[in-house]
Amino acid sequence: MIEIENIHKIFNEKSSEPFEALKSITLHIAKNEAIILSGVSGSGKSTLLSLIASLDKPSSGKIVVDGELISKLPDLHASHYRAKSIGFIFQHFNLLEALSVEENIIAPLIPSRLDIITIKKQAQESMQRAGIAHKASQTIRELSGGEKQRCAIARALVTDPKLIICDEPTANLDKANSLKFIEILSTLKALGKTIIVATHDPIFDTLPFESRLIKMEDGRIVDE
Amino acid sequence: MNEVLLSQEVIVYLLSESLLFGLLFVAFIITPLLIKRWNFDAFTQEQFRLENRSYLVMSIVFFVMALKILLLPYFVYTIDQLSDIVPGAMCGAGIIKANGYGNPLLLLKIIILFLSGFWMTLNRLDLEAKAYPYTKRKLWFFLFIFMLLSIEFALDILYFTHIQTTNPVTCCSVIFGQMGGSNALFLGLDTPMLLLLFYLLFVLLVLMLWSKNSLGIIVTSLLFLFVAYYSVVYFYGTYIYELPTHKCPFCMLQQEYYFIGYLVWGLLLVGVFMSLDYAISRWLWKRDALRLRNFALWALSLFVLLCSLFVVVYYSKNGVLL
Amino acid sequence: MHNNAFFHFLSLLLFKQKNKHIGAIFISVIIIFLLSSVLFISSSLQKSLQATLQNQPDFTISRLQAGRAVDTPTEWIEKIVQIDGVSAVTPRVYGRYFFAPNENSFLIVGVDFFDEQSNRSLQELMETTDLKSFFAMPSMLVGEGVQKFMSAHYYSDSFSFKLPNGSFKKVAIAQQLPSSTNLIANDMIVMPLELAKEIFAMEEESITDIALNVPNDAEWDTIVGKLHLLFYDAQVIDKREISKAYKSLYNYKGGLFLILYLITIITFMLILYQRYSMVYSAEKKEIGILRAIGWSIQDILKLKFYETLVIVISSFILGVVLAYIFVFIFDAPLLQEIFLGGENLANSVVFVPTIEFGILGSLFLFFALPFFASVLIPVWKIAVTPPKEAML
Amino acid sequence: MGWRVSRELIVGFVFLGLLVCGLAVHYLLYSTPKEQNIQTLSRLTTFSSPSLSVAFYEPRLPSGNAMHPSYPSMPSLNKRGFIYAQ
Repeated sequence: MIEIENIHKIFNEKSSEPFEALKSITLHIAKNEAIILSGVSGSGKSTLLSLIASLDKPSSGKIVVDGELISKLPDLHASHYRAKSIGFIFQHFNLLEALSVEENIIAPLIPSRLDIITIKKQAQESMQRAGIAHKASQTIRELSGGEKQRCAIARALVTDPKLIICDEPTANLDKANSLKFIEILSTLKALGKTIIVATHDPIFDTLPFESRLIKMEDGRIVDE
Repeated sequence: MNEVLLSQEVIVYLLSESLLFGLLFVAFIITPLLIKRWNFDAFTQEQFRLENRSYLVMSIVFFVMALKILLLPYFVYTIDQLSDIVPGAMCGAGIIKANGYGNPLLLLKIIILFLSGFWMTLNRLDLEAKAYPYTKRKLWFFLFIFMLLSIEFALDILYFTHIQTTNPVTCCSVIFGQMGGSNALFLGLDTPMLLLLFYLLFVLLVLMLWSKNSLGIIVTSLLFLFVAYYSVVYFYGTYIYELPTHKCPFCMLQQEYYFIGYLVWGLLLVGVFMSLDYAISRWLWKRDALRLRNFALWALSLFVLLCSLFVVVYYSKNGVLL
Repeated sequence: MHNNAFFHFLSLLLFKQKNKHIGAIFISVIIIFLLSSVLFISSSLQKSLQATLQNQPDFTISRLQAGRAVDTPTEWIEKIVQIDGVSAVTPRVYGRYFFAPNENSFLIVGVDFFDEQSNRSLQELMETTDLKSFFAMPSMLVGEGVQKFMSAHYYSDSFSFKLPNGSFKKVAIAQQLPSSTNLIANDMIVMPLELAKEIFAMEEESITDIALNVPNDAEWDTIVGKLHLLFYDAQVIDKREISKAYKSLYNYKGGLFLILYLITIITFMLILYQRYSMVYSAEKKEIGILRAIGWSIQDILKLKFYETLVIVISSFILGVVLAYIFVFIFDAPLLQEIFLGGENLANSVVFVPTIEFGILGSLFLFFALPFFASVLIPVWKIAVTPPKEAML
Repeated sequence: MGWRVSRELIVGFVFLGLLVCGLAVHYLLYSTPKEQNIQTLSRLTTFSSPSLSVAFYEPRLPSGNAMHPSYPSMPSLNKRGFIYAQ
């Protein structure tokens, strides 16, 4: 499903101290596979995730997702790709603090030009799946960490994406919530989603579902 | 200081034009670099910066165009207001002829609106394609439009600074009247022939739009614009004014006639623009924008209907034709 | 409606983050309020004056001597009546009466009350006083400014005019003219024609000027020519000239105000630019999130464009409505001083509500265009925020 | 729910709409009656000169005290004639 060919990413190219965050990464990910990217912070996990999600562009190399070259897409298409195919769960949840849970969850659907009733229906389904429907009208500021996490999951799922990308999803959660999160991941895996998680949380060492562990160090894949 | 330059409308108009020109100038300054360094295949930071900048050019052109659409009727309104200050003028017709800059300016404004409309179409196609294929072309096109806009801005200033409040100008009855065989219609047409041509061209244009013949649409819509202008000035206008000798494209913009002129001319220009835009995007970019076509059909039909309605209403009220 | 959800979301963002925009709205409302108050006043005064012109004679003719207007002989009237196409030839007597101690002056207008039409008009104006007592002794109608001035100088029910020959003429104050007529009547005294002549010590056979109507517009220029042929020392004033003068009177003034506002608007633009650069840079993270979850640059531009549009339109409406209330319901306290001046007699005018769409349109352009122009670049800057911002 | 806030926007616009309607009603009701008296008076006097501080098309009186205190050749400060076109 995802083919990453010889990706390089250099930050501050023009400056006196360019920083090579990714060095010649090649990786193939099949459909419905679960990938655990591990490594210390600064090893390039997050950069790799952002490139796969088309949040950033590589300095060289190719990324093909479902036959489409996404490493160099005009903005409009990159946005469509992000909206349709990617569910992103960020380390800091990245919710719009001023809005309510439901309003956050409908946000990805706004550019899709659907009417508000369809959008609300989809948001409702997604909230139920993530177990946050009872807090729909509450503002994000009033939520606990675990609830925020579930809200972020609901937002990631609302467009029914093929690919779920998580960046340090359990970094701000306690043990119980982390376990719950893994539970949700396993149901998503059962639904046929492809999952990529970047983490250095040891809780991901033992998972209730089949997964592939990839270790990164200093911008390279060192161990599969 | 010239009294004309102190009237509210002129100040607001010139201020608006200067602001818009200032923004356009910003867009103009960044364009040459964009054209020179644009390379979509590059992965450099610079290319990303350029892509972002092209959005600035787009935003500015979009904003300016939206405002220019508002400013065209405002310009007409302004010169209409000036007819109070300038001796001899009863409506905008005299003012626009007050010096040699007026008529070219008005024409240029309409041309620029049409061109920037095409630019927006091209821009949309560019953004929707996978690799920004038209960016360079669209930027060159922008430079061309900018050149016209600079001329327009210069004409704006020249025009308003050269209106004399001491020299009387001619009234519309002199400019458009046909007394003593002066100001005859083009090609020696008489009124029935003109009307026949008007309706024939309209039917032809509708047929062309239905059959999606690009070249046909371009030719007929331009012809129609030309003939419709004369028909309104020399025939339908007299029914709006309910006076057989009153032939003027400007008086109908005044309050006495409920500002109906803005609707009449607006519908005609919008209709012709939409047909042209449809034909060009079909011809050059192979796109079949049906919404555009339907809109054009609606606007043109409304225009013809509105004009004919004036005649019908007059006839049913008075039982005679003018 | 396709964009239903989009506008829903727009309203969410606007209302949850309204604090960001309140400053800009506040300044905008003040600017709109001031500008439209001034324009409302000038267009209202202009319209009222133009309306009074409808009742005016088409031409007035008076005698000039050494470039100064002098009394016109009554024999001119008979000569003018004989010109074809001329109607309603009436003698007029008016002039300024200077009240020596304070250098103030009143405008005395003599009216021929035996004329049927003016008798009817007089009746309409005099609701409380009855006509018989008005004609029984020398009486006058005075404008509000005159009334106030006289009662301040202890002339409460009559006033003694000092005639040029040194004697005094006592005239009773019959009634004050309604204050809604203040625009033209504040310093006016209306009295019978003969009485006015007596106060000005005019000769029996002379009047101030002669008013006449020419019903057929096309004849106007010919008639003026004929009048000049008849009387070599005549000055003919055309109603159109007065109308044009009134128009330029306030147009000019509005223009001057607009130049002052130019400076204001530039300051306004700078403030807006600064403000929105700040507001939007605080939104960087938020916009980054939206971009990351699939909003394109155009979507963000659209969001911000409509956001600005809502702010512009609502502050425009608010400002205009406030100005309307201020000018036409409270009669623009403070501001009307600038327009009327208090050099002669203090005046306070009742403004007749006037809305000119052309002026409102001008105002909208004058305000909305700089507003949009100054937020355009901040909006673009925020719209091209890389979605990567969400990761930081 | 989410609709609540959207309703705020609607309420805002309805409020603005009501303001505009109120204005329109006031305009339609009060613009003519206020004008009536002034029309009657001008019909009576056949005279229309704005009663501003400066008599408009009448000749201005050269009076001694209307001088600028420090610059006698300049127009006096309390004259507002400079604002009006001549």
